[in-house]
Amino acid sequence: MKRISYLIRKSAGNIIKRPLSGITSLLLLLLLFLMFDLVWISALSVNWYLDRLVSKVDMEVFIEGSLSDTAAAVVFETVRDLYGVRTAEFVSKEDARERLNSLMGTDLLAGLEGNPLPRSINITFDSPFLSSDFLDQFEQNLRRLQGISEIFYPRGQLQKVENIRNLALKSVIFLGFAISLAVVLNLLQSIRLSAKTREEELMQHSLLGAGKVFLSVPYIFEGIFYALVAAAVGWALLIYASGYLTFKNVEIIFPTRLEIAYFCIVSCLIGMVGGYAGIRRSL
Amino acid sequence: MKRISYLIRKSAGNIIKRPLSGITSLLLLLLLFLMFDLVWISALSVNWYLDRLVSKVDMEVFIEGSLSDTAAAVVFETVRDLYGVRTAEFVSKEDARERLNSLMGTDLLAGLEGNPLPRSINITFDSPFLSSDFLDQFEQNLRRLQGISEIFYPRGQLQKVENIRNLALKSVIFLGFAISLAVVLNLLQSIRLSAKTREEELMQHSLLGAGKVFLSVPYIFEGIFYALVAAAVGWALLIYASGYLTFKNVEIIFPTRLEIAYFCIVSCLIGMVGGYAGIRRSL
Amino acid sequence: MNSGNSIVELVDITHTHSDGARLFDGLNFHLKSGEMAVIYGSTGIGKTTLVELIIGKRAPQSGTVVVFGEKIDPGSERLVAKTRQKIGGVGGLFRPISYQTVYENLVYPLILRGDRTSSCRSRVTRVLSQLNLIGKKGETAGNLSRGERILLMLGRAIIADQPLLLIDEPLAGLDTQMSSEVLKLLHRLSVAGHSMMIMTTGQTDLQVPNATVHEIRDGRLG
Amino acid sequence: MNSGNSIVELVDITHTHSDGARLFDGLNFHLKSGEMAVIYGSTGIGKTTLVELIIGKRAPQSGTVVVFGEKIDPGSERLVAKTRQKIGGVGGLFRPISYQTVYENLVYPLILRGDRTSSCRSRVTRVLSQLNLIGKKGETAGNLSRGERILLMLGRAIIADQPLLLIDEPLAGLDTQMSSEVLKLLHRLSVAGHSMMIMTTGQTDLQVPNATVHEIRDGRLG
Ligand SMILES: Nc1ncnc2c1ncn2[C@@H]1O[C@H](COP(=O)(O)OP(=O)(O)OP(=O)(O)O)[C@@H](O)[C@H]1O
Ligand SMILES: Nc1ncnc2c1ncn2[C@@H]1O[C@H](COP(=O)(O)OP(=O)(O)OP(=O)(O)O)[C@@H](O)[C@H]1O
Ligand SMILES: [Mg+2]
Ligand SMILES: [Mg+2]
Repeated sequence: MKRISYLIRKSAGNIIKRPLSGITSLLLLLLLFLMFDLVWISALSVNWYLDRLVSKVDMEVFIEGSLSDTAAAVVFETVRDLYGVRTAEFVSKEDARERLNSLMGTDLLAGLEGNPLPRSINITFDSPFLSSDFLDQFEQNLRRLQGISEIFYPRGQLQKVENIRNLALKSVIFLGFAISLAVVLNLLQSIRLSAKTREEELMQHSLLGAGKVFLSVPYIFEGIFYALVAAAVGWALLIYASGYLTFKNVEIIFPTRLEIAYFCIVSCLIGMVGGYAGIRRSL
Repeated sequence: MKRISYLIRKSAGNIIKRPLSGITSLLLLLLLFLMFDLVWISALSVNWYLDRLVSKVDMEVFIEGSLSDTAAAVVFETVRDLYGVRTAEFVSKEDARERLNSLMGTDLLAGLEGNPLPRSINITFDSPFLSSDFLDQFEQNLRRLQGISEIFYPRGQLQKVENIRNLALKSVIFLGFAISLAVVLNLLQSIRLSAKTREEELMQHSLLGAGKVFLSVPYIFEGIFYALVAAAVGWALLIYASGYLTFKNVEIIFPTRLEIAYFCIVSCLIGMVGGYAGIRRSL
Repeated sequence: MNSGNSIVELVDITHTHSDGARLFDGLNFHLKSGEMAVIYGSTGIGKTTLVELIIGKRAPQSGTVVVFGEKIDPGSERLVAKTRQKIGGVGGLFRPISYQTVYENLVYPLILRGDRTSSCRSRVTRVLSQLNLIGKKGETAGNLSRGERILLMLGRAIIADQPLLLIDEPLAGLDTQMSSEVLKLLHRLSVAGHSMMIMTTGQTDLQVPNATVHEIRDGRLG
Repeated sequence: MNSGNSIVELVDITHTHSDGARLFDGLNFHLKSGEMAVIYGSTGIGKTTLVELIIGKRAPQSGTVVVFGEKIDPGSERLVAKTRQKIGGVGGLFRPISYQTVYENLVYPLILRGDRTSSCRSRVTRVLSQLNLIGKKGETAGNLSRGERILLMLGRAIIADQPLLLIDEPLAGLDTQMSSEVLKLLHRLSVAGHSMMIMTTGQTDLQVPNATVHEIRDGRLG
């Protein structure tokens, strides 16, 4: 019997010969991984939702009434070329009046002589720049330009979104860390239980001169097996379930396949660490 | 040595004599309980936030221009006395004009003769009635009254909130169930490990005629101990941490002390079940 | 057959192991109260299996095992546990708990009976000095020599004070001095009224006065 | 002192146990290659402790243990593991794995050596028939009788083919027929070139030709 094939058969035997313990270990890990996956999915989905909310944010820059149209055009061009601007639209007095009319449904200014509405520039931004910090800075830069009377943008809303994003990020980091720790500890306990039931064997085999590495390989395999199966089954279940679940107003964002593959690889590593930690003290 | 005092000392010994395993078990349970607590807190907080959002929902009922003021007053009184209504405010043509003015900052209707704005009734509801179903029903009832031209309320927003509440409820139930299962399985494994290291003892003691109950009591105690300590420490940590954390725009709602006490009692029961399940197969 | 003072009654026991080895074939045996029976037979003949039948760790394929007037059936946990409290033993299944101290090994039967701490202490100490093991009181049982381990198990039988003792190969690996010490103890236990079954391969070295001697042969006890 | 053909060299070993019992006090012992040494001494004298010193399970308080020319130090895992591969044993620490079958117990040394499955099978089967244990091949070791267990461990020593065998009380609890069988096996192993240390309490029943006999007394080996 070649040593490698023995090690593989031994690892399989360790799992199969105690099916109830194996299933308990797997189920526990599966639950933990499912939680981790859900946290990940939630984080992606919340992020996507907040991105969508923020992408509608724009800035309204009002131009002083005293400024000549040519000067206003210069201001517009300057603004349009500023760093971070995606689109800039010039809203003339007539445009503004039309907008108000379509908003109100009737020409409220019909009785008035002249047009009291100001000219303005409507700016949208590239998504990386849609932060309250950048827009603050941008506003201050604009204020240095001449001929600008007022600047409006939904600063409060933006900050609220940023706060939520921050809170979500902290929660995800905390939960991810806690769950990962739980996974390692749990693997450690499963493997320790597995090793404990084979104490006699470990002792006799070490008396026969089996090295620590040779003795621990089956347990490390066992750890990897549990972690990998739990991780893969977890994602399979979620992807399967997502076909049946649809939510109004909420889009569920999954990690990409590559990310899931990386996740499974990392699970293997965690399985290895847990397996090694579990067997170590029994040697 | 009295039997009871022996059992208590034995339970304590089981935990203390394998401090590393004990700490691993406790840490694992603590992490799981923390997750459960966080899920609970999040559910309460989200609920509170959504309640606050919804509490601002009101209904605007417009009265036909052709209706006489006395008839309008009768309509108002009918509406005010409808089931579920908290406040009802009559908005006369003048009130409406003032509101528009204060909204726009200037009297836009200055040039017009007469007042084109309609009379309306502004209704708020008692919180249990702030559901899209009830308001739908309410709207239909109103439409049966004569003299009502239009009814506005933020149906979409309400439904969105209801969807989110629904999703949150489902998530909480799923997570709560998954974590509880994980807690039981985890206790089972911890106790099984503890019993496994004492296999010789269980065998010899049963040869000496110790009954299954007497043999399993220390392990059930051990399970209860882990569960109770993890539950209590979890809440203690969270309550302590909440003193240091404050979030803008987000209020964190904790369960009441009574609820936490119940939670700890339920943890004890779970500890009992896990302990019993863990020792059962070793007897 | 259920004579009033029979402690162990084995009636028409037939037992075949999973590998097809026929051990017992209509075996009958009665142990009277206070009797000391030496049962000998070569290795693998089924002595330890006999002990396992009596304590209900194994059920015979046919025949009945009656101990203290109760029919032993490994299925009924409660009855087996109740009967076991009256059965002590040395060797075979009856081993010291290797990771516990000598004291902890000895005190358990007293705890089970619900004795008070102080009386437990003095009783264990008394037995330990009887056995010349007092110096090993705090030693882990796994560190004891083979001889000390047999003494320890005898001590447990003395403390548990069970009316029936099943003793599997008490002299295995003991020197002559220790052997005679163990035999003296066994004799003393017998005089104190304990019924005993002593299993051994070589009948020669077990010279106990008043013992009835039985041989297992051809699946029967003669 | 490191004569070329010394397998075990114990030099000035002093050992006191945690409970204050002074076991060895300047003990010296040399086992020559191919030698068969019978070491006797009463129970609790330290025979099993001697085995533990040689396989590096315990370190002496002073003195050196050299096995196969390597100084044994329980601290250096690698060296101990390497030396252990050359040391086999029966009894004491060397026990069958109770929940594994006889076959599984025997095949492990071959697996460790990296033998192919088919050659493992035939080798184990051959040894089992030598030992008259072929019928027990698939039996769980925990179900074996005491005698069969000793045969099993001798079989493991034969298969592992270790140059040094430490045999702790090989005849404990065996009947005369099984004893002579074991002695024959030991003799055959000695003839095959294995060096051996046999520990026993009663020197009398261990009549092996060509064996050197040593007694542990007063903490020394005579
Ligand atoms: N559960 C079992 N399944 C199959 N065979 C078994 C089982 N238990 C024991 N045996 C076999 O039954 C025989 C009797 O074993 P037992 O231990 O009763 O012998 P023994 O008389 O006590 O021998 P020794 O004096 O060597 O201890 C042995 O050959 C053993 O291998
Ligand atoms: N770690 C330890 N700490 C304290 N005392 C110990 C330890 N290990 C063994 N002893 C004691 O040392 C003595 C020698 O034990 P050992 O097992 O070597 O005796 P032995 O010669 O093999 O006896 P036997 O023939 O009965 O097996 C015993 O009294 C035992 O209790
Ligand atoms: Mg036996
Ligand atoms: Mg010994």
